[in-house]
Amino acid sequence: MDLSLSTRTEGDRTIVEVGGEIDVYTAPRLREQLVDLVADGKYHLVVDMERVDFLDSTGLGVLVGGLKRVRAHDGSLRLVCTQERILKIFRITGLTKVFPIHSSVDEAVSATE
Amino acid sequence: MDLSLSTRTEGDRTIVEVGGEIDVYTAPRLREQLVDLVADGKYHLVVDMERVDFLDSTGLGVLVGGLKRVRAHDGSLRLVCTQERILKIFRITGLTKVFPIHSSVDEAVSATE
Amino acid sequence: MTSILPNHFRKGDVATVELSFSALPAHVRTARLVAAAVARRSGVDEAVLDEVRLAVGEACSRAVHLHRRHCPDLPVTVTLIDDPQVFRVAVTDQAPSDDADASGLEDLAESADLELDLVPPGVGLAVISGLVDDMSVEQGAGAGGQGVVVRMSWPTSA
Amino acid sequence: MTSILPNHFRKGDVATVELSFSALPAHVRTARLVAAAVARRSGVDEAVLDEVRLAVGEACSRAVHLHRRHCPDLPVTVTLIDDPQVFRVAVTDQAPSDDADASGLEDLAESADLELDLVPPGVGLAVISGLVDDMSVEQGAGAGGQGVVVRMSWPTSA
Ligand SMILES: Nc1ncnc2c1ncn2[C@@H]1O[C@H](COP(=O)(O)OP(=O)(O)O)[C@@H](O)[C@H]1O
Ligand SMILES: Nc1ncnc2c1ncn2[C@@H]1O[C@H](COP(=O)(O)OP(=O)(O)O)[C@@H](O)[C@H]1O
Repeated sequence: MDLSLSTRTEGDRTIVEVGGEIDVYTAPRLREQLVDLVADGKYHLVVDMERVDFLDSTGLGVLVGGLKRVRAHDGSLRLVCTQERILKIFRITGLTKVFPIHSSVDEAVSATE
Repeated sequence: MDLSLSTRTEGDRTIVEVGGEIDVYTAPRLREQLVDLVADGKYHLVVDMERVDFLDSTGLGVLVGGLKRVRAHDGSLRLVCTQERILKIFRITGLTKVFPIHSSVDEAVSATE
Repeated sequence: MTSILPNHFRKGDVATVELSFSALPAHVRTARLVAAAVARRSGVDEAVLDEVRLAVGEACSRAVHLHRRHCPDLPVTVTLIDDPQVFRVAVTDQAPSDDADASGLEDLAESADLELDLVPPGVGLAVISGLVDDMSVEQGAGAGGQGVVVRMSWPTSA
Repeated sequence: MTSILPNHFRKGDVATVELSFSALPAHVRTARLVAAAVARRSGVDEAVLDEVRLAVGEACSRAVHLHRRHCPDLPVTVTLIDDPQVFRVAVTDQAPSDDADASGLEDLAESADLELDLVPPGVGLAVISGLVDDMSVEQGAGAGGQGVVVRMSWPTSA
């Protein structure tokens, strides 16, 4: 399955809803999206991964890159994910310590540093 | 997708409903089914191909084999098929001249030699 | 390791996939799956993908039958090439060709082998040539001049 | 034609599929598709197929990255072997290994290349070793001692 991307804003937060497969083939499109948002002055991102079917380390790289970019502007990048098989990848790579991971978009949007 | 097979009788006709893919991998199971029916004294077969998604020449071979077997007992083997892509295979191989092909099970069941 | 690229893997081709498999019917399905996936990505029209699947399947079924009879330990090879404007497939076997390859279709009902319900390998080739506008069969692709390469191509929009 | 079977294609293996592809990201998807299809037919548990898909994808993504940097004209090879009780995969590249392969995970957030958001290739290997109980990495599989073979296996019920 291919990658789907949609964005919306709630207050100062921008929610990026991602669906499908984030892999070596589609990750460049997610990267572009995140780069564009930051260039657009959106520094508080919530990436909703609930509809992601597949995530590999290339996808992780793009998320880490996004985190670095928003941090350069004192921003934040929060993830929404409850899927065990996706969470497992974050755990294996130690990224659960790097990303705040929430169980709903509401929780992520209302979270403060 | 895999092969599905079910049989039922109407009068002296036996209807074999085939679904999925009839190819080099699954054709042996269809062959076994037809051989068993003939061994069982069922000589008037209607093979309903409306739910077949894929048919290759191995599948054609099994149908031709079935036809030969029922003919050895003065029987018949009729096909039900309205799918253009499947009909095309019968046309390419000249088998439309060998098999009676009907557009419904009812039509096939009520057909006489 | 010696080169794993046979001759028809030409240099300069942009996107190329090669699949080789032992002569088992189950692998014909894998070959169909791969051919359809690569064809789709190469820009072959959706409506024609079924045709790609069927034609590649016929070529592989034929090769698997011949290998099982003559050389069960040798692999069958499928090469997929995404050239500009055209998607190319070559299915290569290493078996001596059967005379049956030449048999006509008219007498299919007579020639089918009742023991195994096998249609002559020529029927697979006839199905391919009935489906695919651009196809060719070349002799002598395998070691020692054995075997055949079935080549097919389809236009792409990409 | 020279033999298309590399060394790890051992004689006597029952059902074997080999895929080789040019170093393009799109082909990593093909490799995942093929690995999952062959694994399913080999009797790998349905619940583990996602793991096979991910692990094979990681190994292939790593190989494609390295090939694009060092040897874009050489193919990456995936070998799938359906041995009794066990399904084996070997992903072979022909590129010089990066030092980055050895890099730890702790500092992933620091080490990711901001230009391309590339994680070091070692992260892919770490994901594999976190997912797959039986995995190994051997050096020097390619011509001239270059490259690496990533081997993985899963039990089968068939
Ligand atoms: N990024 C990923 N994408 C897809 N599958 C993954 C990913 N990471 C891990 N998996 C694997 O998918 C398998 C299924 O995950 P899980 O949701 O626990 O299974 P199920 O829902 O089938 O019980 C697990 O073995 C897990 O390791
Ligand atoms: N046995 C077969 N199984 C699957 N597809 C086939 C088979 N035989 C032919 N096809 C091909 O499938 C393609 C789609 O067939 P068709 O039903 O006419 O298309 P669509 O429904 O997409 O308009 C055609 O190009 C046809 O040649």
